[in-house]
Amino acid sequence: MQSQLPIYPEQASNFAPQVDSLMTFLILASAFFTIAITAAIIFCFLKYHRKGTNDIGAPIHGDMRLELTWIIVPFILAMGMFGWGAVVYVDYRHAPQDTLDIYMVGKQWMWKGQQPNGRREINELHVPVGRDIKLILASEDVIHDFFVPAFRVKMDVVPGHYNTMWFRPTRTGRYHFFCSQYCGTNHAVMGGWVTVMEPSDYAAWLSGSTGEDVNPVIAGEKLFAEKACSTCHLSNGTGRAPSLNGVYGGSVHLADGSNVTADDAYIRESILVPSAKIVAGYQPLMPAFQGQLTEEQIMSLAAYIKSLQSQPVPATGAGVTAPGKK
Amino acid sequence: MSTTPPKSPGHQMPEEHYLNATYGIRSWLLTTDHKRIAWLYLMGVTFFFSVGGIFAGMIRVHLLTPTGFLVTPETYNKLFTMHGVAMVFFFLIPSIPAVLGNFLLPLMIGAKDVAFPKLNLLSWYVYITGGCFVLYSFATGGLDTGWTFYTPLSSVYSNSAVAPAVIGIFINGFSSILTGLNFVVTIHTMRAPGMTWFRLPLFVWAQYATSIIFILGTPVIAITLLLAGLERIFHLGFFNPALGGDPILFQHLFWFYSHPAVYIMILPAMGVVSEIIPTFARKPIFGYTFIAASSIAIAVIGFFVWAHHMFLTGESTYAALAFSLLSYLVAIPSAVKVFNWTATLYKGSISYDTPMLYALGFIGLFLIGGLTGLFLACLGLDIHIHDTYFVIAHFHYIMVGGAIMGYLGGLHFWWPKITGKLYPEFLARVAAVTLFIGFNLTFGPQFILGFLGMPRRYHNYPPEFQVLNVLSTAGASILAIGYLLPIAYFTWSVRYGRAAGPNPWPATGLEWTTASPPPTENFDVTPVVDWEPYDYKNRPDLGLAAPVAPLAPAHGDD
Amino acid sequence: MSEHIVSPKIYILIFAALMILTFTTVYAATVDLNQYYAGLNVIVALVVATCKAILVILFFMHAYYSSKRTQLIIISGFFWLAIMLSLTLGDYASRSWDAH
Amino acid sequence: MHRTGELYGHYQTLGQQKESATLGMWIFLATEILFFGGLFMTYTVNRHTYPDVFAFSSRTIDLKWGAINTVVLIGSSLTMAMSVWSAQVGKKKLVTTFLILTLILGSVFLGIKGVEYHAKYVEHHIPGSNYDLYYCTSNPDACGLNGKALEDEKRELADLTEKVGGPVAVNSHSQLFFSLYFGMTGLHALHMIVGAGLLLWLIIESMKGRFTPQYNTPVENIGLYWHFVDIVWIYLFPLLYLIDRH
Repeated sequence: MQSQLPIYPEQASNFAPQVDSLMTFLILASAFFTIAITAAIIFCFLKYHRKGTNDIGAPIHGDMRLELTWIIVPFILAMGMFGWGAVVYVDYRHAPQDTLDIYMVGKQWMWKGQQPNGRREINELHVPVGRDIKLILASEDVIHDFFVPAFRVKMDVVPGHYNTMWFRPTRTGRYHFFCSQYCGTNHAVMGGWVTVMEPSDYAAWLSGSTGEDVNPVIAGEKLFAEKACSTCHLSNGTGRAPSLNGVYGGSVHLADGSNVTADDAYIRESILVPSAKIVAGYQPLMPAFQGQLTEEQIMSLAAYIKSLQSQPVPATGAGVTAPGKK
Repeated sequence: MSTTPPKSPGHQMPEEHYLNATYGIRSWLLTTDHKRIAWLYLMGVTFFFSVGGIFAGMIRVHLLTPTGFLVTPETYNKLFTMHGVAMVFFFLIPSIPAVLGNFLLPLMIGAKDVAFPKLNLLSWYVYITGGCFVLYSFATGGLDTGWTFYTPLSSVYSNSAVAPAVIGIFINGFSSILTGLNFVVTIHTMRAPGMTWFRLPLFVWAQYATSIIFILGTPVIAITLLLAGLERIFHLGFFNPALGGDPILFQHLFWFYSHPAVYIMILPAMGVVSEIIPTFARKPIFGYTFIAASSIAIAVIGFFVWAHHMFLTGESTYAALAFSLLSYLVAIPSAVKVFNWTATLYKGSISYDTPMLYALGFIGLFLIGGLTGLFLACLGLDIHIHDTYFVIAHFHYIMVGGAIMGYLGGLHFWWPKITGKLYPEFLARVAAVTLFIGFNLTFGPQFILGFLGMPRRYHNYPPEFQVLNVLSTAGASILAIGYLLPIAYFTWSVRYGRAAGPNPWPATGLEWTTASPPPTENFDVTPVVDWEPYDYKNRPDLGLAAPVAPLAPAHGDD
Repeated sequence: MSEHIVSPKIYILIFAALMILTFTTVYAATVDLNQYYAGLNVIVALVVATCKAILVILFFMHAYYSSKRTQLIIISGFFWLAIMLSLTLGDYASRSWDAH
Repeated sequence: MHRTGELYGHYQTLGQQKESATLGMWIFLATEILFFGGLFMTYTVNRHTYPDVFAFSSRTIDLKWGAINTVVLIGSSLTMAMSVWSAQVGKKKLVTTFLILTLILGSVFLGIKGVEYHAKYVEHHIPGSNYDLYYCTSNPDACGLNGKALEDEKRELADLTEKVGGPVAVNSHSQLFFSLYFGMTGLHALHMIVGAGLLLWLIIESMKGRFTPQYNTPVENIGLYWHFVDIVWIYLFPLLYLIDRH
C-alpha cells in the first residue's frame, strides 16, 4: 500500500477474491454497456449531424423487437448479478461451525476487543491466519460499523442487539480497519489495525496477557453463581430450568412448537428477556436481566455458557439437541 | 455555426405577458400564476443550491490533506450534514418539479393554470417556512447527524440543533405533498381538448410518476422525522434502544421515503431529457409508450427496494435477498429509457445546441450512475463498498450528474419560454462542457477511493488516499466554475438577451405554440390538440422542410 | 360526472351494521380467543375493524358509486401502506429463520 | 375550498371544477393513510417486541370510554353523511341541522378524550419525568383503586415486573406504549380539531343557504375528511383498547 496511487486494495481474506471476481464481472458488464452506448451516441452525432437548417429526422416511432431485446437481455444479466451476489452474501451471513469467536464492542469513538481467553485490546485486533474468525459485535451507544477493506467485509454494530460477521484471513500482515457508519464527532478516527499472525505467533501473543485481563469464562462462571443462575440451571437437567450443557450451537425446541438455534443472539435474548422464547417443558420462571447487566457482563455469561459446550448433554435436558445431531 | 436553429432576428417581445402584467412585490408574493410561482421556487432553490454548494466546496478543500486542514472534525461533520440537507430536501427534490414542472405543466397540457392555484402558492410558503427552520438550525449550532438522521445518534447523542432541522424538513414535506397533489389533479382534469393520455409530453408523464412518490412517500418521512424529533425533545424511546426502541425501524421508515426520493430527483430529469432529445434530433422519440410506462414503473417498483440501504444492519438474509432482487428489477425500466433515447438519435437531424449537450451529458453520467447502482444492489459486493466513497460517487452521478444536468438542460431549453430571451449560446456550451469535465474529475476518483476502502463522512484519512482526494478537489473547482457561469449569463440574458420568439428551436410541444413569455392566461384561445407528440413530419406550422414526400421506400422507416 | 344520491335508508342501515360490529368486537375482545389459535384475538379485532372501514368507505364516502379513478386512488393508498407494513414486518419476521 | 358555487377562471366547466376538488381530496386522504401508516408500523413493531408490557399498559386504558367514543364518532359520521344527503336533495335547513349535530358529536368525542387524558395524567401515565406505571398501585387512593381491583392490579404488575426484568424495564417499555398511545390518539384528535374548525365554517356557510343540489362540494369533501378520521379511529380503537383485554 505504499505506492502513491493505489487502485486496488490488498486481498487478505477468503472473501476478498470472491468480492473481487464479482467486481470484475460487474465492471466488465458495465463497461460493455457504457462503451456501446457512448459509441452509438458518437456515431449518430457524426453521421446524423444536421446538414440544412430546416432538415428534420426520419419519423421512426419505435420497434417492438428492439424494445423486447433491451428489456430481456438486461433482465437476464441483472438476474445473473443478483444470483452471484446472493451466493457470496449468504455465505457471509452464515458463519461456519467451529469459529474462533472474538467480541468487538464499539463505543464513541473506540473499539474494544476481547479474545476468547479474555485478552483485551483497544483499536487493535489480533487473529490467526487460516482460521475461521467470527466477530460478535455490540455497541454501547450509537450505530457503528466494523469494516476491514483488505478482507472485503463490514457489518453494522447496532446498539441493543448483536450482529455477527465472519472471515478467514489468508495472509499475515497488518491491515486497516475503520468505523464505516457515521457515529459522531470522531467517527473518522475510530479505527485501528487488524494483525493477522501465524497461529503459533498468535498463541504466543495470546498467552502474553498482561495479567489484568480476566478470562471471560471465569468471569462468566462467577456471575453465573452471583446472579443465582446456577440454582435453577442445574447441569444434570433436573433443575427448574434447562441444563445449559452443550446448548450453544444446538437446536432448542420451544414451548410454542418451533425450533431455534442457540446462537449468540439467542443466548443474549434469553438472558435479557427470558420470556421471549421458552424452552419446551419448562415454566417461564426466570427473571429478566434487561438493564441490569453491562454488555461486557452479558458477553462473559455467554462465554461461560459456550464453554459448557464440551460437557455432555444431559439425557433429561428436554428440548435441547446437541450441535450436529439435528 | 451552421447548425444553430433558425433565429430570425426580427422577433419582438410580446407587449403584455405574465412578467409585466402586474407590478410590485405584492403581485409576486401573492400571485397564484403558476409561472410566477415557478420563479419564486427558482429563487428558493437557487439560494439553497448556493448554500449547499458553499458547504460542498469547504468539504473538498478540507480533504486536500490526509489530516484535513480547514476545519475541526465537529465542523466538518456539520458541513457534510448541512450540505446534504440543503441539497437533498431543499434543492434536488423541489428543483425540477417545482420550478420547471410548475412553469410547464399547465402550458404543456393546454390549461390556464394548475388545478389549485392557491394551494400552489401555499406550497411555496410552506417550503420557505421549512427552509427558515432549517436555516435557523444551521445558524444556531448547525447540524451534525448526517442527512440520514440515523437514531440514536440524532435523537440522543448529537449536540447540535437537530430539533429545528427535523421540524423544518417535516414542514417542507407538506410542500412536496401539495405540489404532487396539484400536479396529479391537474393532469387528470385540466387537459385541453384532444390532449389524450398518449399525446402527453413525456415530461408530463415523468411529473405524474414523480407526483405519485410525493403523495405516497412524503407523508412517511414526515411522520418518521416527527417521531424522531419528539424522541429528541421529550426523551421518548421509539427508536432509542436504551429505552427499548428500535433504531432499525427508523431506517426502514426513513428509506421507505428516501429511496423513492431519489426517483423524485431523477424522474423529472429523465422527463426533461425525453423532451430535449427529440427536439434537437427533430424526430419522434423512439418507443414513446415504453418511456412513459417506464416512468410509472420506476415510481412504483421504486417503493419496493428501500432496504437495500440496510443489507449490513442485521436485517434478515431473506429480506436482503428480496430487496436485492427487487432493486435489480427497478434497473430495467431505467435501462429501457437509456436505450430508447440513444435509438432516437438514429437517423435524426442532430444539432449541438446547449440543451442537447446537457441531455447527452445526462445520458453518459446517468449511465455510469445507474450501472454503479447495480454494484451496490449486488449483495456480495455491497459488503465491501457499502458506506464507502463508492456510494458517494454513485449517488452524485445520479443526483448531480443526472438530476442537475437535467435541471440545467431543462432551464436552457425552456429559458426562452420562461423569459422570452435567448442566452449567449457559446458561453452556454462552454459551461456545459466545463460541467461535464469538472463533474467526472470530481466524482470519478471517488469510485476508486471507495473500492480501496475509504469510508464516507471522514474528516481525515490514511495518506495513501491523498492523490485521489486532491484530484477530486481539483475537479470540484472546475465544477464550481461550471455552475457560476450559467447563473451569470442567465441573469445577464434576462435584461440583455435577444428576444427569442415563440418557438426558437423549434419544438413540437403545446408550450411552444404560445408567445414567449406566455400571457398570464397561457393561451389566447383554448388550444385543441390534433397532432401526435414529437411529430415533425405533420407540423407545417413549425416552418421546417418536410422530408421528400412521399417517403422513399429505400429508407426502410416504419 | 353524474352524482349518485345515497338514500338515508342505506345510511341508517350501514350505521346499524357498524354498531353491531362495534359491539361484536368489544365482546370478542373480552373472550380469550387465543386459546383456540395464537393471535386469534388480534385477527378478529382487525378483521372486524377492516369490515367497518370498508363499510364507511363504500357507503358513507360513496366509493361504491364513485369513478374507477377514485377507487384506484383508495386502493393505491392502502396498497402502499401494505407495501410498507408487509416488507418491513417481513424483515422482522424472517430474522429468526436466519439461524440455519 | 370554494367560497361560492361560481366557476373559477382557470377551469372550463363547473363539472371540471367539482371533479378536481373531489379528486384532490381523495389524493389528500391517500397521503393521510401513509401518514398514519408510519405510526401504525412503529406501534406494530414495538408491540411485537414487548407483547406483555403492551398488553398490561393497554388494559390500564378505560375500555368504557373507548367504546362510547367509537359509537359517538360513528354516529357523527352518520350525521355527516346525512348532511351531504340533505344538501344533495336541497333541504337547506336540514344541512345546517345535521352539520351542527356532527359538530356536537365531534366535540363530545374530544371531551371524552380529554377525560381520558386527564385520567392518564392523574395516574402518572404521561411519558416524561413524572412517568410511573407503579404510581396507582403505590397510591391507590389517588387513582381510586381499591379492594379486589387493587389486589388484581398489584398481582398482575408484580408478575409483569418479574417477567420483564424489573421496574426500570417495565417503566421504559410501557412508556413506549403510552408514547404511541398519545402520539396516535393525539394526532387523531388534532385531525378532529381541524375537522371541527372546517365544520364550523360549513355551518356558517350553510346558514347562508350556500349549499344546493348544484353546489355542495365543500360539504361532500369535508365529509370525506370526517369519515376518514372516523376510519383511523376504527383501527385505533381495537389496537389500543381491545386486543389485549381478555
